[in-house]
Formats: sequence, structure tokens, C-alpha cells
Amino acid sequence: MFGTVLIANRGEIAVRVLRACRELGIRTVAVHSTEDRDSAVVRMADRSVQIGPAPARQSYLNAAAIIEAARQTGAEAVHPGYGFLSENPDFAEVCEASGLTFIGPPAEVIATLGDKTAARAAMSAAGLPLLPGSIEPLVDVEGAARLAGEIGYPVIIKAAAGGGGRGMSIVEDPSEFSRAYQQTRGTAQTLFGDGRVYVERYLASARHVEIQILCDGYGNAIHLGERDCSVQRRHQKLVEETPAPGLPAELTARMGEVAVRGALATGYLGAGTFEFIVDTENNFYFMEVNCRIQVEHPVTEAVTGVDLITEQIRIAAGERLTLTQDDVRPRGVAIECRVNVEDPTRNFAPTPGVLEQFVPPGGPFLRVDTHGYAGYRVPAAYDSLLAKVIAWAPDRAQAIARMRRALGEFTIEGPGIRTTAQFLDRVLRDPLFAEAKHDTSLVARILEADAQAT
Amino acid sequence: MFGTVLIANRGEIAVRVLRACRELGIRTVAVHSTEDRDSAVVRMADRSVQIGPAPARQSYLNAAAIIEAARQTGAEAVHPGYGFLSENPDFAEVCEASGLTFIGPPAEVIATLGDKTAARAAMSAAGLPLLPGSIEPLVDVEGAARLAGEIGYPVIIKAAAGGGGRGMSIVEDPSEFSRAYQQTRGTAQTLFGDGRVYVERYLASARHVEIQILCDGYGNAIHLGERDCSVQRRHQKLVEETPAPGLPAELTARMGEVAVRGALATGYLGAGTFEFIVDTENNFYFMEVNCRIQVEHPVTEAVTGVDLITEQIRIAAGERLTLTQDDVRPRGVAIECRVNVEDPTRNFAPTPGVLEQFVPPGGPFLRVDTHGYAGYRVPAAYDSLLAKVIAWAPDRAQAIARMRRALGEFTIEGPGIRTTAQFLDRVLRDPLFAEAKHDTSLVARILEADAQAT
Amino acid sequence: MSSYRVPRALQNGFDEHPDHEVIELRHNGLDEVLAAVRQTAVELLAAAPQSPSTLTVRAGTVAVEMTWETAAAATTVPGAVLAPPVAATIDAGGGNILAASTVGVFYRSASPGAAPFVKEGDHVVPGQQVAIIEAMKLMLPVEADRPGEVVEILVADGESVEFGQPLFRLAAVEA
Amino acid sequence: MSSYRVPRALQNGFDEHPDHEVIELRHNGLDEVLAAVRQTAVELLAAAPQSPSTLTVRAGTVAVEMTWETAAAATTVPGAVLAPPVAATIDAGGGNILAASTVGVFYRSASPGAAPFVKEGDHVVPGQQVAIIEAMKLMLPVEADRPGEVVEILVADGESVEFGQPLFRLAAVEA
Repeated sequence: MFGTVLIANRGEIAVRVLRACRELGIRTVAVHSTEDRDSAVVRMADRSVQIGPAPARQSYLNAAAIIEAARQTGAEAVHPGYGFLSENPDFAEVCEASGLTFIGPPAEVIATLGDKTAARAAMSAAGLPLLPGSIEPLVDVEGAARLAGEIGYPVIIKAAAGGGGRGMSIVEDPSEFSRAYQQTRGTAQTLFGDGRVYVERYLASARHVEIQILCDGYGNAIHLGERDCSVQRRHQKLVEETPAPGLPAELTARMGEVAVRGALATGYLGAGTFEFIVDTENNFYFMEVNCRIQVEHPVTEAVTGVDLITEQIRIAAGERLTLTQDDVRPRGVAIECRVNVEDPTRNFAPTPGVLEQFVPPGGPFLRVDTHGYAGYRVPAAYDSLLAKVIAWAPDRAQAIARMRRALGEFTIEGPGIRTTAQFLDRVLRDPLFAEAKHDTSLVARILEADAQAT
Repeated sequence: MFGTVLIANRGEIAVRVLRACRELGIRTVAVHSTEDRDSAVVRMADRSVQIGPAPARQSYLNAAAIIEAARQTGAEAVHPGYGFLSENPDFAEVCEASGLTFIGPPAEVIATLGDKTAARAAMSAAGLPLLPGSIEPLVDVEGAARLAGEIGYPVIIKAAAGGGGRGMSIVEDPSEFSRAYQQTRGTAQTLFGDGRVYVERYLASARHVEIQILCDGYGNAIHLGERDCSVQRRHQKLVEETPAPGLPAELTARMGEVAVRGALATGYLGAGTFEFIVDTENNFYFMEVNCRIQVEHPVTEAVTGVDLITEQIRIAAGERLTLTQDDVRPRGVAIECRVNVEDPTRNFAPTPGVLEQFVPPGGPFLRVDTHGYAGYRVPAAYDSLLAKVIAWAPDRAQAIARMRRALGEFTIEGPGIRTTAQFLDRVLRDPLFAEAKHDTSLVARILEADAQAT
Repeated sequence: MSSYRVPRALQNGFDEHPDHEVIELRHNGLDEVLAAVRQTAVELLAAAPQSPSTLTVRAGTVAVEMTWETAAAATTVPGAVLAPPVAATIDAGGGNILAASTVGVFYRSASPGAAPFVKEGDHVVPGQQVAIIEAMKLMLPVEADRPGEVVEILVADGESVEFGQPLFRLAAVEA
Repeated sequence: MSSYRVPRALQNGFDEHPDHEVIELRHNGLDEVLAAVRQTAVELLAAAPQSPSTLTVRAGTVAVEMTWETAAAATTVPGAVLAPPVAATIDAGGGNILAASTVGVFYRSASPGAAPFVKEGDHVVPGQQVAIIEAMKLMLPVEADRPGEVVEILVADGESVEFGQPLFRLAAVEA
């Protein structure tokens, strides 16, 4: 096992990784920008190194500074958390080149799965179901239009190098196709320096369901069930839960099997997530693989009892998976709510500032992961995620009741500070959500409804 | 289900009960002394009523004021928590007489089980194993001495009305017996106005293991496994865990069965605890029944997933147990540490005062139940229990590592404030505890060892 | 009624802390110590609300075990009973307030329709009954604890009051 | 070496926030908006550390989606590369301090045994090299950003430094 691990991240996930290291008896190094000098992880870590100014490019995205900090502190491994450099194959490569273990998949696996067309090709070869669409990038507009016709409208045109809801167009009608095609290519070229695009069937009503997997370096791979992340605002997840409500167990079991197959086919290592969309007829289609731990990993931990960060670290240290697929016995229901420092009444504008009061909820079957504390100044430079509240219960109704109790208890106050806690409660009490009849359009519906109501 | 419940307690358990009520959609009434005017439960409750001055006799033990507060607020039921009036049969009786549901067993059951000799008689009739000793109270010193001889020394003489380590004498040698007998009778008479005593075998090395039970009003009773509470300082529990480390599963299963039998035999209702001691040969003996929820109930909740307070309330509301014995499938290991506001270096003297900083630990598989908050003034008038930290893990070693991580994170600061957190860590890292070779003498051994070391 | 008998839990005493467990205890002049503690407890109770806990703690003997229980301990003094506090008024903020000594319902007159015990402008003398608080069907007289003029009646007839709630504002008068 | 190629994650861009999911997005002049945001990001980055996030957020259009990413967004400006920050010194507290512009190892001379670039008492001019910081085997010159007299050298030769760590104290001199 490693003696010292460098945590190349900030916020709640940095604290989460630190806790896992501490429980494993591993010394921790926190790297931070000038902006995060007083952050929770810096206070908790055994050592800390200031690696740059506020802008992420010069600090949390500054591979050179992070590698140098690892050298200075004698760290043997780097945990990238999520975001920042966590899915950067070059960073993974530099780590290995510098004699550091990158806690994640090998660089080439990240590279392949990070390229949408390459990932689609690999998964289709592994027999995973894909939305009808192109495997290879399209070459000319005529071929593209022909394919779109075969697929059937509406279709979506996506940049091969894209992601995060950028560089894509939904086309409802054939007459719009060629214009949208050219436009998307242009966008992709300017945005990503890579004009390759592909086209696939567009699903208006769908649910976002993902499978958590773990793979060791000895060909052992398991899945830890699914997460439903359909409650999103502009592709930002707000609420995640497991199991996926209303989906047949056989369906999610099958999704788990194919995810494991896909992982083994690509030589995956560590913790990863296979994203699928599920249509109204319960057909599921592979979307992409996330080569990192995810924000919502705690709901999986809550029902399985498996500490995913600890597993990541053990696998990276060369240990074998001690869990078999049979050992994974999910129990009950877990829901996560993301409490962001944003003002829902002002289009979710971030409200950075000082937290004069900060009292997270507590009590039975409740978990809070946060880097917040009374007196903490939430910087404007980074993500608005302040805390994750995770509630467990034997069934979904009780889990929702527990989460609503917890959100009500959460005290966060400071000049100009607003949070999404109340809005999350609004979502939880929405009939569509309560009856699990919602899809990815839920939040938009709620916002429209409330807007008209006022 | 009740519309409004009055919480006749204070501190962390009052907050715990409030959370359960809120999740059940029940309105809450907090009653409090002048001293607790700004307490957490008062801030959280839907309504609060000040029932008296600081001394418990005039507030939390003031049945008349509590009943009147219930009448004023339209409460339909009273949750007594632990301590105070929770095991007072007269209070249970007054509640019923006033048309309030007492959330606990019927008055007559509390009365029977509250009387040590009556409880011993009832349990021996139900076939539970008792330590060799007298069932009926002793009448004369000669008979007592004869019985002591038959039992074999050392013996312990206990007041029938006693409890909590008061009104008892351990006798090592027959020559001491009659003096100790007279002395104990005198103590019992002055202390409890009841001079009845009985004698039983005294075990020098023993473990304290208790069984959690639940009984509904329809003859259904289940047990939820055991708790080992052997880490005690002068009969005060410091650390509790489940399962009991090193005890064979068949043994604890048998203890569970006899506890259920004893509960059914006495017409028990609600949540209760059967206390046993287990000797070095794994023989177990019934000690007493606690007719209340206990401080350490969260460890049972952590491994079973059952919310014991919610079950108490449902049962009191006349609902049937939805759980069968087969549904109770404990998973992993849970440990609770009690963080008291005491100074271990000054013989655990309480250190009341203002908490200028109060940041409980968080993160995966961790629970904190507390009434503390930054700015809270810990009153001198009541118990020194400030927070309960509960850690869960798949195995005991990881649970201990997690607990030590959590205790290290816990920030509690204020003028004159000291806590037991560091001492608890000292206990957790003791080899005897780590190897589960400890008994109820562990804390005394540690304190002696450390005293000699300095 | 039953609540005025000595409740068994109070006879057992000391059970304010829930988790005493009886497994081993050396016999070391237990009753002398207990007697001392009981004596202290009684004296301290006679004195102001809090201090007992901290004071007995400083003893640093077996008595430490008992300090947390002081409040309850006091109730085990032979003869103690669980009765509503006597209705002697207590002083809550500003020496000119008569406050409720118990939770209950406030009545200004002995019976419906009867004349109120006092009205604004009246002068009262120590021990004079000025109202009734009904708690658990017991009528508890509220008495003035000092001379004064009733300048304001702060609670309406028939209203519920909690412990320490201001009932009357008095103005000092020449004796 | 490899870390100086444009990392793919940065080309994908905007992945600082981990949880964008692509399920539905109406096509509404996307690239114009993006162009505007990119432009803003570039300008803001040129300016001081924080503000970009808050500023672009106030737009209240699709652009809101992108504000959290500003820091990363800037790195996607075509031609951006992941190189150690240039070694122009920054000012950390008290206008008379030359501070480290990167994490690395501090060297006072060009090579072991060679004469130090500067010693206490020397006068330096803007742009004059005063030390080297080695980061990832790159030798990055540390240059004075203003004229002054070296009154104190705060780090020993060969010591590790973090970003913003004071290296030299200068005293102002007559120009």
C-alpha cells in the first residue's frame, strides 16, 4: 500500500479522498491554489503545497506544478478526484513517466474512452447496444443526411471530441439537417480543434441510468448496480438515486453485465461508470464511459456498503478485488442531493461569499460530504457544489422523507449566500418524482410551472 | 398515526426523536427547562413549552408540568427518551390517565421489570438463565450467609430497588459477609426507602452483552441482535459495538431467542433491551431489562437498517411489526463512541461551558447524533454526553480505523471545555480492545497503566 | 391521584443517567460517601438551581459518579414527592414582574363570573392572592411576593402560560 | 515532453465540472454564444484571478452553463498549451518581495559551484535574472520585475519552494 498519496483536487471530493487515505493509514498531501489556502482539505492534510493562483489552468490543471509537488513531498500516488485532470490521458501519462501511480485507468484507456467515436466503436464491438447512428465519423453532408434518414428523425449531431452538452445539435426535420450539420462541424472545429461529428437517434423522453464498475489488474471486474441521474438542470445532475425507481431488476442486471463486458474488453482499471439512456420502452443504449470516481458515488456506497474510494486506492496499489459479484448485495434505497451555492430565483447564478453559519444535518441513515465550515469563504473561481446530502432508507418513500427532513435542517447563511436546498426539496415533493414517473425533462417542467405560477 | 408528539427529554436523544417524528410527518413539541431555552431541540421543534427551572426534579422529572404542556399543545403521545421519566411506571400511568399515549411499555410491565427481584423471578419462570443466587429477597442474615456459602464466594449483595451501581457490595470472604449484608440493607433503606436485598454469584471477569428487542401489541416479538458494552468506566458505557466481537453466532442467537421469550412472557411492548453478562466460558446470565430506548441504539440501527425510534412510535400508535425475525439481517460492524464534555486528566470531571467551535466529523459510513452546535452553552445541570459518533464498516478493523479517523476530525473548543474524544481513541488503539480480548475491566486497566506511565 | 405518590423511578433514584451498569464495584464505605453526597445535594438544592453538579464533581472520589445525578438525587431525599411546584411567584427579569411558577391555565378570578382577585391600580401586599393557575385540575394560588401596585396584567383570563411567563407588572409603593 | 502537448481533456475542454450529461439540447445559435463566452473568458483571464465566474453568470443565457468552467475554458483558447507558468515574478505581500512563480527547486546560480546570480547588497534592474527555479527538469529563470537592492535572500540554495513563496526582499532605490 502507498505511504503517501497526493490529492490533485479541491472541495468535497478532496476531503472524501483524504478520509479514505486516513482510514487506510496513508499520509496525505493536499495541493491548492492561493484561493484555497484555508480550505478544509488543506487544514486536514498531513502536508499541503500551494501550486498556483486561483485560475484552475495555473493550479488544479497545472500538471507540472502537481508533479513537482508530489516529488517535493515524496508522494507515491496521485488521486485526481473528478473533473480537473481526472480524465486527462496526458496527465496520467506524465504521472507514470514521473514514477507516480495515477489512481485511475491507464492513459491509453482514458484516451480511447474519451473519444466518443472510438468509445462507440469499442463498445459496439463488445456487443453493447448503441443508439442507431454512425460508428465512424461522417465524411460528407450527403452521406450524413442519408444516414439521418435511415435512422429516423429527430436525430442529434454530436462532435466526436465533444462532451458536457457542448458541440451538438438536435434536428427535428430533414430540411434543417444540412445547415445544422455544417454549423455543428464549425462549432466542433472552433471549440475542440476537431471538426469530426457523428449522428444518432435523438430520444425526447429518456432516463439517465449509469452503472458503477470496479476492475482490478488481474482481470476481475464487477458492477455495483445502477444510479438514476435523471433529475438534471441543463445537463447538471441535481439528484441521484439507486436503485433506479421503476426499472425491472432484470433490466438493470443486464445493464450491469454488459458494462462489465465493456470494461473487460477495453482493459479498464479501477472505478468507472458506464452511462446509458433508457427509453420509455425500457430499451437501453450505451452513451459514454466516465473514467473517474463520480460525484454521486455515495449512493452506491450507501446501498452496497462498499467504500469506492478505498477500492480505487487498493486497486491502484496492485491489490486484487476482494469482492465478487455475489458479494454485492444492494440493500434499501439511497438518494443524493447536491446543495450548490446558487440562487434558484436568479437562474441559478452562483452566490460565492462567506458562510457565517454552516450546520449540516445529522442523525440516522444520513451522510453529508462537504468542504464547508462556519467561516469558510466560498470562492467564485470554482464549482458551486458545497455539500452532498445522502439519505438511506429501506424504501424510496422513507428515503425521500428523510432527505426532506435533512434539507430542512441544513443551515447555511452568509451575506449574499443562497443555496439550492429549498429547490431540491421542491423537486423531491413533485408528484412526478414521488411516483418515479419523471425523466430528464423534470426540472425544466418544474421551472416552467413555477414561472407560470408566479 | 399521531398528529403531535411531545418529547419529554433533552440533549441528543430529544433531537433523535424529533428527527424520527419529522420523517413520519408528526408535529413535535419540545419541553424544556429555563436552562435549555436555546437548546437544539427547542430550535428545531414545531412548538416548545418551558416547564420549569434547571433542576430536573422541577422540569424534566416534573410529570405534572409535562402533562399540562401536552394538554396545552394538543399532543397525543409522549416520547420519554432515556433517563428522566422513561422508566417511571407512575408517569406512564399518569399519561394514560390523561389520555396520552406513553411511548413505551405499559406501567405494570415497567413496574415489574424495574424491581430486580420481581424481574429475576419473572425471567427465571420464563426459563432465562440467572446467576446462582436468591430469587426472593432475603429475610435474615443467617439465611443469607448460608445461601452465600452455597453460591460460592465472591458474591455480590444487591438492593432489590437498586440500580446504577448503587446499593451493592461485593464480598470476597465469608468473614466479611454479615457486616456487608447489614451495611447494604442500611444503604438500600436510606437510598431507596426499601431495605430489601438479594445475593448472587459475583463474576470478576465478564462482558456486558445486551439484546435489542421489539414487540408490537399483537403478540409479535423479534430481536435485533446484540450489543457489546464492556468498555465502561465505573458502570458508565464509553464504547458500544455490534456484533459482540469473538462471541459465537450461535451463542448470541440463543441469547436473542431467550430475550424474545422473556419479553413475550412479561407482555412487553415497544423497544427494550435485555442485559446479560457473559463469563469467560461463554455462559450467559440475565441481569435486567431496560424498558426504554438506549443511548447505544444506533449501532443496532447501523447494521440492521432498522430505525428503532420510528418502530417505537409506530408500535405505540397501534401498528403491527412489519419486520419478521428473518427480515433482520445484520450487515458488517458498527461501533459507537460517546463523546462527553469531561476532563479525563481530572478524573473525568465535567467541564460545562460554551462551545466556541463545534465541527462534528462527516463522510462515508459515519453518523453523529448530537445536540451541540457552535455557540451552544453546555449546562452544568445535566448529563455530560455531548455527541455520539457511530462508525460502520464491513469488518471490525475497518470500523475501528474509521472511528479513529472520525474522532481525530471532531473539533470541539471553548473556554474550559475538555472532551473524552482523545481518551476514546486511546481505548480504540489498546491491543486488548483491538483483539477483542477485553472485558469490563479494560478502562480501569488503561487508566492504571497510564497513571503508572506518567 | 397517582402522580402524587412517590414514583418508583424516583425511588430507584439516580436514573437520570440511563446507562449505569452493575458488574463490579468494590465495597468501600459506600453508605458514608452516599450520606455525604446526599447531604450536599440537599443543601445545594436548597440553594440556587445549577451549582451542585460542578461542586460535587470537584470532590474527586466515588462521589464523582453521583454528581450528574444531583438534580434527581435530591428527589430521593426521604419524603420528597412529585408535586407541582408550590405557587410562590418567582422573579423573571426586572424586579417588578410576577411570573408563573408552573405550566398551566391562568385565571384572574376564583370562579367564572366572579370578581377578579386584582385589577390594574390595585395595591397588593406580600402573600395576597392575585390569580390562580390550574395545572392538572389542581388550582394553584398565585400570590404576590412583595408589596406593589398592579400596573399591568400581562396574560388574559383563561390563557395557557408556561413556567416563568410574566403575569403581572407591579410598581413599587411606599411601605 | 508529453505534458507540453495539449492534453486531450483540455481539448474536450470544460470538463472541470464532472457531470455534464448529453441528453437533450435545443440548437439555438450555439457557436455565436460560445464565441462570445470564449471571448469574455479570454479577456477576463487576462485580468485578475477570480471574477470571470461571477461576471459571465450574470449573462443569464445559455452562457450561464459555461461560467463555472471559465478557468478551464480559457485553456481551450486555440493555441493554449499546458506549460509551467512563465517565470515572471509575482508580488506577494509588501511591494518589496520577489516571490516564486511556480513550485520547484530554488537555485541561486546557473550551475553547482558557479557564482550566484545576485548576492545581498547587489542592485538589480527589471528583467535581470536573479535565480533559477527547476520544475520538472525545466530551468525557469527568476527575474526581477523592478529595480531595487537585494537586502535579503529568503530561501537557501537547492531548497524546494511553493507557488508564491517569498524568495528575495528588495529595497527601493533611486532610479
